[in-house]
Amino acid sequence: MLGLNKKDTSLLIIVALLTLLAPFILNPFPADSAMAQFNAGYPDLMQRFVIFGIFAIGFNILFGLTGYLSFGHAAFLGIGSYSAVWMFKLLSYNVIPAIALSIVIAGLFSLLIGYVSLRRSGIYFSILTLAFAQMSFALAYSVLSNPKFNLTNGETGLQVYADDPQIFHREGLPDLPHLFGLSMRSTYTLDVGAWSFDFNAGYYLCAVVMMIVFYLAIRIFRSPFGIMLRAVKSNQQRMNYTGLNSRPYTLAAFVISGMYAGLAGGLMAAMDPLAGAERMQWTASGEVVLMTILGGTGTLIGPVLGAGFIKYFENIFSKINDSVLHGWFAFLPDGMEDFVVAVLHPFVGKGWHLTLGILFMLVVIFLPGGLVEGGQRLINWIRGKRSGETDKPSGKTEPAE
Amino acid sequence: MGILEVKDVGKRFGGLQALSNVNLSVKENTVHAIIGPNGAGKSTLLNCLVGKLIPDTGSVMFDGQSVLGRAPYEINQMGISRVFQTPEIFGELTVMENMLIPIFAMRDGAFRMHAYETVENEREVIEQAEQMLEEMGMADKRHMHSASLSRGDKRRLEIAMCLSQKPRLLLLDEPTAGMARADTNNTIDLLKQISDERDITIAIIEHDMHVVFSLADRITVLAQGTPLVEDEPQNIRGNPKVREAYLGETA
Amino acid sequence: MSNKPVTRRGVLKTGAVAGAGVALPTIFTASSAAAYTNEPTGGTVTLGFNVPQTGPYAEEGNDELLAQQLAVEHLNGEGDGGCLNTFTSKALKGNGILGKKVEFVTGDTQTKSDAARASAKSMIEKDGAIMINGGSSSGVAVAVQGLCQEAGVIFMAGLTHANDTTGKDKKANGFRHFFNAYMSGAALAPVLAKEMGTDRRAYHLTADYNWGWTQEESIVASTEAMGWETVNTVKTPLASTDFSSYIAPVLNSGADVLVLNHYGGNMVNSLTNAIQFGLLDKVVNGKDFKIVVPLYSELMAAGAGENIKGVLGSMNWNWQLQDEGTKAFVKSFGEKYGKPPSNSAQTCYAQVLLYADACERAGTFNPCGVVEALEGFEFDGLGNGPTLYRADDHQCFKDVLVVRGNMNPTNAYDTLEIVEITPRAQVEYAPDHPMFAGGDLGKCNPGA
Amino acid sequence: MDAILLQILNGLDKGSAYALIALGLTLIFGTLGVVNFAHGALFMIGAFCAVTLQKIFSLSYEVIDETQTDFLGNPLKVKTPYVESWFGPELGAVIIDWSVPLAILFAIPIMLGVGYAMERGLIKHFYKRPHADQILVTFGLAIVLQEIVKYFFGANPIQTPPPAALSGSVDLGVALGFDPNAIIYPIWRLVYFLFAVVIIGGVFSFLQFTTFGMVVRAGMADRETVGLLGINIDRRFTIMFGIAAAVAGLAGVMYGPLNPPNYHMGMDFLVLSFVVVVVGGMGSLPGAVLAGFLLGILESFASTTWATTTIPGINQIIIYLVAIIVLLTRPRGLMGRKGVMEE
Repeated sequence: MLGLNKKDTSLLIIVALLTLLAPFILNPFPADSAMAQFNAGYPDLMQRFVIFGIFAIGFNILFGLTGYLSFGHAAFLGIGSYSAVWMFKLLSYNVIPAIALSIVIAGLFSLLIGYVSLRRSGIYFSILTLAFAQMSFALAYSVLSNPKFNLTNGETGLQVYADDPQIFHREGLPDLPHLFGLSMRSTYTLDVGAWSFDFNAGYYLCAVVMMIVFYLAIRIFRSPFGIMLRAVKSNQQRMNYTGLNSRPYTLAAFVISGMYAGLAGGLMAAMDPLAGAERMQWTASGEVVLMTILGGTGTLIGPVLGAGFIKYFENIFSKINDSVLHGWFAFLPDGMEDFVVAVLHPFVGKGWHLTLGILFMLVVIFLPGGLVEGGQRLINWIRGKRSGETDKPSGKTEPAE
Repeated sequence: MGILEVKDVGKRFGGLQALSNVNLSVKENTVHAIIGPNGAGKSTLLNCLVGKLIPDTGSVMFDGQSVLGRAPYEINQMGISRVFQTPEIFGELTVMENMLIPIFAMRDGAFRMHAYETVENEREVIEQAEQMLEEMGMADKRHMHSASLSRGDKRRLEIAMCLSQKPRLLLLDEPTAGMARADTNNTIDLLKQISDERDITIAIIEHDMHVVFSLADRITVLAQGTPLVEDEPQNIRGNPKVREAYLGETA
Repeated sequence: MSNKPVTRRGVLKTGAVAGAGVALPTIFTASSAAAYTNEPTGGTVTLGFNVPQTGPYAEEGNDELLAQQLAVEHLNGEGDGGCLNTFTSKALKGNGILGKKVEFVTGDTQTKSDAARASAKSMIEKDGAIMINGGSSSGVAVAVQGLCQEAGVIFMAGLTHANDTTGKDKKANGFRHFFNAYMSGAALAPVLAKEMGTDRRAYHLTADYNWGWTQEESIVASTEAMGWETVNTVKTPLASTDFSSYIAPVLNSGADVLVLNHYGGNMVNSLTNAIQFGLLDKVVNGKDFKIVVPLYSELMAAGAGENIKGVLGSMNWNWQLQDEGTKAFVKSFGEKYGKPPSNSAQTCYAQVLLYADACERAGTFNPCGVVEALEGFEFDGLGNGPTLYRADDHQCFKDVLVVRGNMNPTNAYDTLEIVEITPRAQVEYAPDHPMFAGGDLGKCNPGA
Repeated sequence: MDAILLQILNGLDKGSAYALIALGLTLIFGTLGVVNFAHGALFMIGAFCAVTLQKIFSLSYEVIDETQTDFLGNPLKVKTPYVESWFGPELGAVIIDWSVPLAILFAIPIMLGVGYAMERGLIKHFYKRPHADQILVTFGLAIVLQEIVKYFFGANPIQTPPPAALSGSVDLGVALGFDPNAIIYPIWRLVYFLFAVVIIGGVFSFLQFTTFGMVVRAGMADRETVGLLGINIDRRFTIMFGIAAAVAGLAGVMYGPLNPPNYHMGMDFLVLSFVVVVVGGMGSLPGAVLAGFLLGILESFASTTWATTTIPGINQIIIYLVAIIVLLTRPRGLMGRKGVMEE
């Protein structure tokens, strides 16, 4: 289907089902139960899962296929967001021109930065990209937000003001990002017994976009171009002596992943029309690296899983405070309750970083292929297959999923 | 006029004159060997031919066109393929994928953004690759990860990749270095077969006399960066200058 | 309007009731059930406390959180009631707000605009929070204030000192209790004149982002108005951890006062560096060299340790004040947590009480009702003396403290001493003051 | 002139910290081929060794003094450190005063131990793994270490003052013939620079003049060959990891009095130290030191008023700008070796 083989088609269908049904899947617990704390099916977080998924899919096209580890991809995300908000400020709150411009501008910047950075390889390349991104961040945070020439609005983040031109804005259109009048914030809530599910317009826009770019990523992975990118990672020497110029291939991959990042940034602004400079900081670049490795470098679905994993911890674990803990363990005798809460306390709420750090280590120690490998092992274990040779990618002209 | 003409090539690294006054002519459809003791400048010469190094003086012409100043991939596109001393293949890719890459390179040139096509639909390319694997006796290994091939098979794969581009000149850099006797003999047989069956010129750089005398139609002996003799194999065998160069090295 | 922001909690409760008896799905759209965002329909109302729990301001955030929890206790009639006993408005009864028990959820701003908006959205969308309170930087405050305006909930800002929060970026749904950079300048200038004279030459080091600039602008304006000369203003990168290269040229510049427009870790390090370079031991232009830190906080003072001795600055509030409101609050806080509260804790505590009181007086949780109740509200008894929530820009006007690093602290908590309580009249300004120009409150947004 | 001298001093001082951290980082790259994102955390742990020792020295017993009151009006508890009661008030006070320099002795075994444990317990298993995995695991470790420190010491910076004798500043300018107040420089910053020079010198002479060091250097150049010679190079590399950790830790111990330590100080230095190492050139120890001082000095000059008025924001980006220029003109940094971390 759609020019994909059977295996990829089923992968695409699974991803499509998971994203479309996410409001159900992510809200497995009744809204009033103690476990509702673990529900992730509210619009903001669902949007984040998908947007960071797009970011990571794009990053993986560069890093997973060519092996070039960029430490500055957050810059393109930030540039995408700034472009989108500028579209909101100048034209209107319609998300289409905003997202389109964010892809184009991020593409242009990645062409420029990629052209320069790709003159070097290995860690030298990583540091060049890091340097460009950190410069962008520093300038966006301060110099480019000075009152005379305020391009980024610095610390607060770029936002739309009432006195902005918005030349295409008309009466009756929402004062928030919208798709031809459909506000990105509009949400339809479905209640089934004790359960409650949110269907948010913005989320579904992101989900559709993600399915499209996921499909494109599969096409890239399975294309001759994709093989060339993997050849770059495997052996550049052989590649050059085989009559292939590796530079434009890596640059193309860099620009594609930069455009994915720009798209993610544009969507982020479309969901919430404020672009903060922090999303360009090195920690944000590092985050997408971690997402990709954590999920499974070079696999199609891995980066999306990694993105979901990190965002889940950031948004869910950070909100578990002591009173929530006491609520959960209220059934225990008092002394026991306090003890359990005291033991868990360092790992949740303000300690969510600690839990995340520990999980990073556990995953990379025990699952060298990331979460995807964990999934494969689980499936193999369920199927009762013998492990070993069958795990090794074989009989395929594509990388393992 | 040979297909490859090297004229007055010189190359200096700091205080070391690695090559001087190298003149060499490789005739079409022959096997030409370049031999010499360690440090004679064989590898430097090879690197000058494929674009990795640019000589300080002289010229290198392939089929009437200069290769100097061109990048390795451009020289390859002119019709020169190179086999490395240790097999250089795409270790993380399957044998089949390894085969596809040179064929794509031949068909599409140094760069093409064919990102939306699917490899599986490239029937013609796949057929060519399969045929080449068949000819090289590796068809049953097409789905293996190439990194897990034996050393001999890696060499075979690398040669297959080069041949699939139908090069006019195949450059081999000590193709049997570090191989066991049996593997060496297999490789000799393979190369013999290739030179007999195909319309191809082979230039081979080699240390091992056994290999050279089994294969070469013509031999150039290099010593201290400059050609000592160029002749047919039977004449090289008894040449006192060659003996001296080699004995001098062992002494 | 058919497109409404998320209004979850109210729907959910109604939905649960409706769906309880039947197995068939009961479907509601958001707009049909609620009059405004997150209208509480059950016996409880949920407040969202959005404070930095990770990153450099984690301690500040922790203190704010403790104060907010204390406020919830007092609202629910637990503990000793704290400032409910001293507050001039007697609408609060200690039975929650409008009879509903107060619950709270917490989020981590990480002191980043993006993360703060994410956690605020999560509290609004997922937990049904009807008000967001807290924070420890102006960037975050402005970002979250904008979000609350769009979502239709009330934002009660925590620590935010930049003029823009109630200036260029003011919003109808947002309220600031904390003082601002202009007030710091207005309060400090007379004290500086008295202590250091009117012919000083000042050298500014300023954190290179919005808050730093507005504070520098305010202090420069107020000190120059009384005769000081500004020798130089130098911007320092936010990411700086070492300020030696900015401090070193100060002595040579002919300046005799150093103004550090820094906050948090920046301020701790730049002050430490300035002391290392021996600035306070020097005599320049025949006068003793002085350092001024316009915005002080207790946690920064603790971090700076010995170095703050004798250094002047301003604060919103200090636990050493002797009015009844302060005493009641410090007593409750101190007895519960074993330490005195910081000034950002006091702001957050007061903001929770002010919000609850406004709901009671308005008789509704509807943000527009709350806005109306808070606008122009005059009160006392929360620790800052007589206070006005000005209707024009939602800024609180109250006395401002000028403090000095204590030369002989007797314990870990009296590191700062109050020099002067600058009366409210002296720090007031017109709503259209140029430093605050350009913004528009807009209309209150109830969401649904 | 005096302004230039002053900024050179500042640059050397900043450079000292950069060089020390980068030195350890590049040792680990060079010997073990591991990308250690936890190196900043080691620097931070070093600083907290000093904090801990200071806390240990100030462990005290309480006596209730009825004549004074605390902030709630209760009788004040007066604290007396045990150290003062054991060694007498005077010697005790001296010990407390000198806690930072004493922490060097305290930190060396701790940092060697931490380094050894890290290498044997974790890093060892990652030699053959891709760099990406090394980054993930060491980054995870860095977060864990910093969160642990935060749990025990809080997020606020903690003052670790230098000994009274070494605090304050000296007027270097007068000795050089400048006007008084022209070049005032804090004593502890001079101490820090000298300390860095001693440590760097120590590491270099250790590698240069001891058999152990020669083997390590040979191993850095060609690990396989040295391994084939029957030398247990792994063991030596483990020890080098411990030494690298100790260098970072000592840099941290001595850094405390300059800027009070906090739990995230390691992360603040992490990216910077990578830039320093790469600008110096991967696998080059002299390169790391050279780049550390170079970037320190350039950063200082970029923060002068003259520089920031000429190019607004130059102080924000100078380090990265220099990194880009160096890497584009010299492919392997200032002194990098070919083939190290280039694939």
